[in-house]
Amino acid sequence: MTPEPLERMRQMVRIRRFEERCAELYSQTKIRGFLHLYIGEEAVGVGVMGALTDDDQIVATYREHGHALARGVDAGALMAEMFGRSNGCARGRGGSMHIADVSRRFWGGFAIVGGGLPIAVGLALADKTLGRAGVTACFFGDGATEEGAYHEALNLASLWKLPVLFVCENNQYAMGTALSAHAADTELTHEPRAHGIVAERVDGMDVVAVEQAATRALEAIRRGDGPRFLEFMTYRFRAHSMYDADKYRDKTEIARWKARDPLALYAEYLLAEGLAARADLDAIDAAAMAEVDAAVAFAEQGGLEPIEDLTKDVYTHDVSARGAP
Amino acid sequence: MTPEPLERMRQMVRIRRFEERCAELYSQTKIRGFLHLYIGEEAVGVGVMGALTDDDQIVATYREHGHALARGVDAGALMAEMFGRSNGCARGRGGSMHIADVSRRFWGGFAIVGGGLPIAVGLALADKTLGRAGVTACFFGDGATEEGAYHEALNLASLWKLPVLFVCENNQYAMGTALSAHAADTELTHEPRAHGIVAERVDGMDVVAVEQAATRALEAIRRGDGPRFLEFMTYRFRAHSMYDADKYRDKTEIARWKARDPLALYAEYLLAEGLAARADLDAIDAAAMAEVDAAVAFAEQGGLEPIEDLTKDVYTHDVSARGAP
Amino acid sequence: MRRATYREGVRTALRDALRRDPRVFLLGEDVGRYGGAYACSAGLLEEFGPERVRDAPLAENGFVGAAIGAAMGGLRPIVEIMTVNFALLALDQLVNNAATLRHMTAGQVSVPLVVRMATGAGRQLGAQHSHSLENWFAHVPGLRVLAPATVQDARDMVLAAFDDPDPVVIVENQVLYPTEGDLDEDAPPVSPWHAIVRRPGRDASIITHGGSLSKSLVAAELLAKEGIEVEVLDLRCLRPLDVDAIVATVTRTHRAVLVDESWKTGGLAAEVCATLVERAFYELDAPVARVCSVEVPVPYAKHLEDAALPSPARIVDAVKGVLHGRI
Amino acid sequence: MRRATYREGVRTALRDALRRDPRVFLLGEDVGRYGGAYACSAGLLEEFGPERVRDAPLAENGFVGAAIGAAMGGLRPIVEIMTVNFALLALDQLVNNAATLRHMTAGQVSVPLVVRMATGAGRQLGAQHSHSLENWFAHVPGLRVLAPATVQDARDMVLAAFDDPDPVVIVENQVLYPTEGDLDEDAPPVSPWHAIVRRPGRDASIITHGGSLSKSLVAAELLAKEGIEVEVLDLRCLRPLDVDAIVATVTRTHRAVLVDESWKTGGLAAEVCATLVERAFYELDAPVARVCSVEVPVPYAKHLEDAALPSPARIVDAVKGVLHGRI
Ligand SMILES: Cc1ncc(C[n+]2csc(CCOP(=O)(O)OP(=O)(O)O)c2C)c(N)n1
Ligand SMILES: Cc1ncc(C[n+]2csc(CCOP(=O)(O)OP(=O)(O)O)c2C)c(N)n1
Ligand SMILES: [Mg+2]
Ligand SMILES: [Mg+2]
Repeated sequence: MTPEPLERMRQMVRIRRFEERCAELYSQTKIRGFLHLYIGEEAVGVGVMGALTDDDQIVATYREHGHALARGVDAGALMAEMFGRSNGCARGRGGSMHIADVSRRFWGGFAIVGGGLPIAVGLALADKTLGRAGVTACFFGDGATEEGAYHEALNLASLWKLPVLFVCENNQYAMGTALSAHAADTELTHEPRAHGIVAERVDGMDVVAVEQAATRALEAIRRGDGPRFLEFMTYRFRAHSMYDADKYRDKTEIARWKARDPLALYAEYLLAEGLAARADLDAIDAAAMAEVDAAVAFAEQGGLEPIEDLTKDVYTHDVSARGAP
Repeated sequence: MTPEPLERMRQMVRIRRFEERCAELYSQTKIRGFLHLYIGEEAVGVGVMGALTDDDQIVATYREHGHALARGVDAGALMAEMFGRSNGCARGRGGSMHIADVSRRFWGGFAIVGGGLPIAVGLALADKTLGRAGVTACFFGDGATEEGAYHEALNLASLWKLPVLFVCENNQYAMGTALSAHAADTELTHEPRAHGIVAERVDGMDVVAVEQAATRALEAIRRGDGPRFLEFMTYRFRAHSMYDADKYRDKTEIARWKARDPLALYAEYLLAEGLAARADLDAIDAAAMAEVDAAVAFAEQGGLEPIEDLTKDVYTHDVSARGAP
Repeated sequence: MRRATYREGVRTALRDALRRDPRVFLLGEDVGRYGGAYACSAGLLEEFGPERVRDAPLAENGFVGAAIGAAMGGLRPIVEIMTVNFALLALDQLVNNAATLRHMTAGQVSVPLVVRMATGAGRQLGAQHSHSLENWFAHVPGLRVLAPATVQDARDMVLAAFDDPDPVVIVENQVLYPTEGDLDEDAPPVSPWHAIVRRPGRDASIITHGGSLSKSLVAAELLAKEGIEVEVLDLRCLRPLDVDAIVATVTRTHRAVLVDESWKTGGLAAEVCATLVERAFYELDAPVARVCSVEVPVPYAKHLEDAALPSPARIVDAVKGVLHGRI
Repeated sequence: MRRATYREGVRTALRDALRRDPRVFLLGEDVGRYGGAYACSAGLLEEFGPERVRDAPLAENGFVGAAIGAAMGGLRPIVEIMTVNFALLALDQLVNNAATLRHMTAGQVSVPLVVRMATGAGRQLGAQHSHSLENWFAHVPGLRVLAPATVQDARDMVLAAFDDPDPVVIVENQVLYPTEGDLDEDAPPVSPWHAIVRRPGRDASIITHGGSLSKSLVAAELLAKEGIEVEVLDLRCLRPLDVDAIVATVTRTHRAVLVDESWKTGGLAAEVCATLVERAFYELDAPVARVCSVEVPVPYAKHLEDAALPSPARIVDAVKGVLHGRI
């Protein structure tokens, strides 16, 4: 039994348990604002993160708890952030949509759809210019591909041959609008190809397939070939956000996708291949539950940022004093 | 001798002579602001306009004198507009970049690059919704294809199957930036195809080829197939605007393209095919010169819009009075 | 007359407009199948079909531009930009096209466009989802800007905007959608272009709009308990401002507190203040005070967000300030 | 010290910054091969190469966002947005990302970004190429805004902005580029964050910035011939405003005329006026007057454009108005 296979399982389970708890905490009004769950899509974040190194950069969206956890952002700091506490990763200023941990090169959730894409281009430009090895992995949804920013970012990354891994999480809905209602061409790999970017569509429910595709793409990027594009076919098992009554999707469609739950698929694979025993999986689950409990406890005990610090960090320093720099 | 072949020549010559005069008038400070000449690209505007009907709509850019003239906008009203006179087509409020004549369904020069594309989508949506026969021809440059608005407009037009003819005037430069320096993929037909739009690249120096391609595309659009895309390879013989020293282009490149002057090419063809005699061409030239002279005279004699009318037409009516609608 | 929510007020008007004129259509992200992010168009797709209640892809610049073109071409689009935060992507089309075309073509082109959007903070949505920015729209000649603060106005203003031949931006403060009020669905719309005194008073004037009206009225109640009677003026129309009404209230009370959820620097309150200086300077017995948002990207945590926004307590303090010479 | 044009002032600073720090790069449409639409970067491509003087495709939202990302990643981008009119396409990135990221991440993310852009009217460029809008940027916490009005400031402010760790927007009024003035290329930059009295006076204060400074100085000359001595304050930094300097000049003169090329409603002058009311109300002997652009999309024809913009004659009139009680 190699450690890697179980590690993938561990990460997916951590995310699932964490977010299930988030949903409960939302009902208990411990978490507020917008809350977008990643449940059902865990294989994408975990598979891609598994292929990245510490030097790589991550840009994510408002649906980024999974990415943050898989990248090693502390679950307690993440939960505390959603509680709005000063021990949160952004001291409560960001909330669910703006998780950032720069020490992990996790640059944050960007909540304007498409808004993270140009940022990723810039991070990659910095790596390339400064001769650093990093690749920037940029996550975004199918809906984001209709924004002008997407087009501009693809062109810039390709034109400047930048080390960007574009990761399209095609869960086939932009909020309540189905892919076919927002995209004239639903083959999302066509557009990056029209910008000279090699693009591949991959099963996003199979964590191993995700990781392998990401690894291949990253190799090409690290050779200096410029950006690559991966489209992962996936599905969110929950509504778009806690405000969404989810009336626009067919029950049978949801059921069909739930039958391909990435956690269940991978568990089956591990068991079938003899890579894990049932007890291993139970232990992973127990550990994840314990981690979530600890995260909640950590968040509960967090203080509130003093109101005197409200305007702290708007600027690095004050320039209005005479003689200021 | 059919009238049509000579008509194409007439239109191209009118534009050429008109704009040559514009350049002189600019030096004489009769025309001010930005002035972008179409010289060298006349075959595109003339060929496409030749294929349109009166019901069709036109959206152009800041480089739109040629399109306006070919569409039948009065040369005098056009010149007067550039003189800033009240007999100009926009009473002097628009200037060179904002020529509009709604009676000809010529909706204007749009001077924000890419800004006319969504407008064209909307005009086409109106035609389709109201059951009118029109197609909207939307002109834009190679540079515009990097703007997000371009991508958004292509998707909307294709998704909603709208009667739009996208006309890309690929003169291979966006101001001083060569196509290869602004486009990762210099095959500009790839992108519309990635949006499910049939796209074709055509010689933009051959007015007949332009007209034929436009005619074919319009037929398809009128059948209800949705938008089409034509890329015309062309070249501007002059600088980007009157402020441009044109230092970024190779002299030999310019010479190579000038050797394919659309007017000369078409004149040769007419003569070779016996469709016109030298005297016909001379007569066309003389008529064009006379028309330009008359346009200048018309402009010269125009008055100035009264300053009391400065804020007229900002709104249709005033709402601030009590009892206003 | 019945009780209804603000979102029902909007919905009623949208339905009316769709029924009244076949050229009307709704356009925006999730206005159809989903029923609108704030449920303002719930049920309308079913009644009017997908051509008249048209879901847009995520392409704010594109679909706003398309709406402008459609308006030019003879349709009457009513656009929903989900929130003002995303409207930043569409400003080129609104400012460079919608606002300029009539004048720039000497009246040849009309843009009868209505653009509705949710604005404001107060729901712990964080810095990228809590902007106000109605002052930006109010800065632009060629646009009109309406800010409904009541359920009736939420309805009336959509209809009035629809009747107007020029582009109108309607800013709907998102905290208002679930609030209730009286709604007369048959009333001929009251002119939306003028301010309304929502509470008469003599000691000072609170001048406000949109989501800040209810906070101002709460403050007025609190002050009344202490014997201070403030007049509360709801601006309603932010461009053009109802200068006469602004001057009139201050001519009655001689003191003004401006309440506005935008950031203070360069917010709408600054313009109201300048208007008072230009038109009612000698009526002022004390400096005008502004109660606006603190100059910070709105934070997520509730206590921080609350501290960043205008509140009844801050308004009460400001009124006492202008009454007692403190500012 | 030498005579130089404003564009040379900018260019000198860009060259200095590029030489000083290998992390600096220029980014914008036509900044390289073309040398900049206003020739501010002419010659720099040749000196520093295409990676450090980087031509951008026409994609304002994209390349401004990329610059923000590059700044986050350790570079020091100096972006040129050809004109503010096109900056409308990039406002999402500037307002939702550049301005929020530091606060929203509790200081984890820095965005040391400089964005320069040409602004203003006066060159018969018509409604889509004549915006001011510096008041919009000045409204946004997280951004700083500089408006160089002199050749020296054109240089100094680029360098100071570059030294600042936060995003700075520099608005360069396009009529200034060919104007000449003194330039000391070796001077340590004067703090750009404070206003400067460009002409002392006792009878009234003209408070202005950018392209309106020279018009204000001309008006001051004309008034001096009639024995009226006005003080002219150049704001220089539009966010944060130098409140102390604004208060100080009016404390000396007791009358103020605000000159600003933006449209009057909600323009920068409104904020200066509100600042005066809040901080110097009892110093004011007359209502403050504003000389701003007329509320119209700027027309092409010269006589109409001239009539739409602030002019020395209008400033003179306004000063006489505040002196004689007319407004
Ligand atoms: C520019 C912009 N427009 C609209 C929204 C509101 N919104 C948030 S998420 C979302 C759907 C995005 O869909 P997709 O990109 O497929 O990502 P998913 O949520 O499916 O992961 C919308 C419309 C937004 N945040 N930003
Ligand atoms: C959004 C925007 N950015 C920049 C400009 C300045 N500009 C005007 S024309 C032009 C080049 C456009 O090139 P292209 O689209 O190829 O058209 P061409 O001028 O070659 O006909 C530029 C950069 C503008 N008008 N709008
Ligand atoms: Mg999706
Ligand atoms: Mg071109």
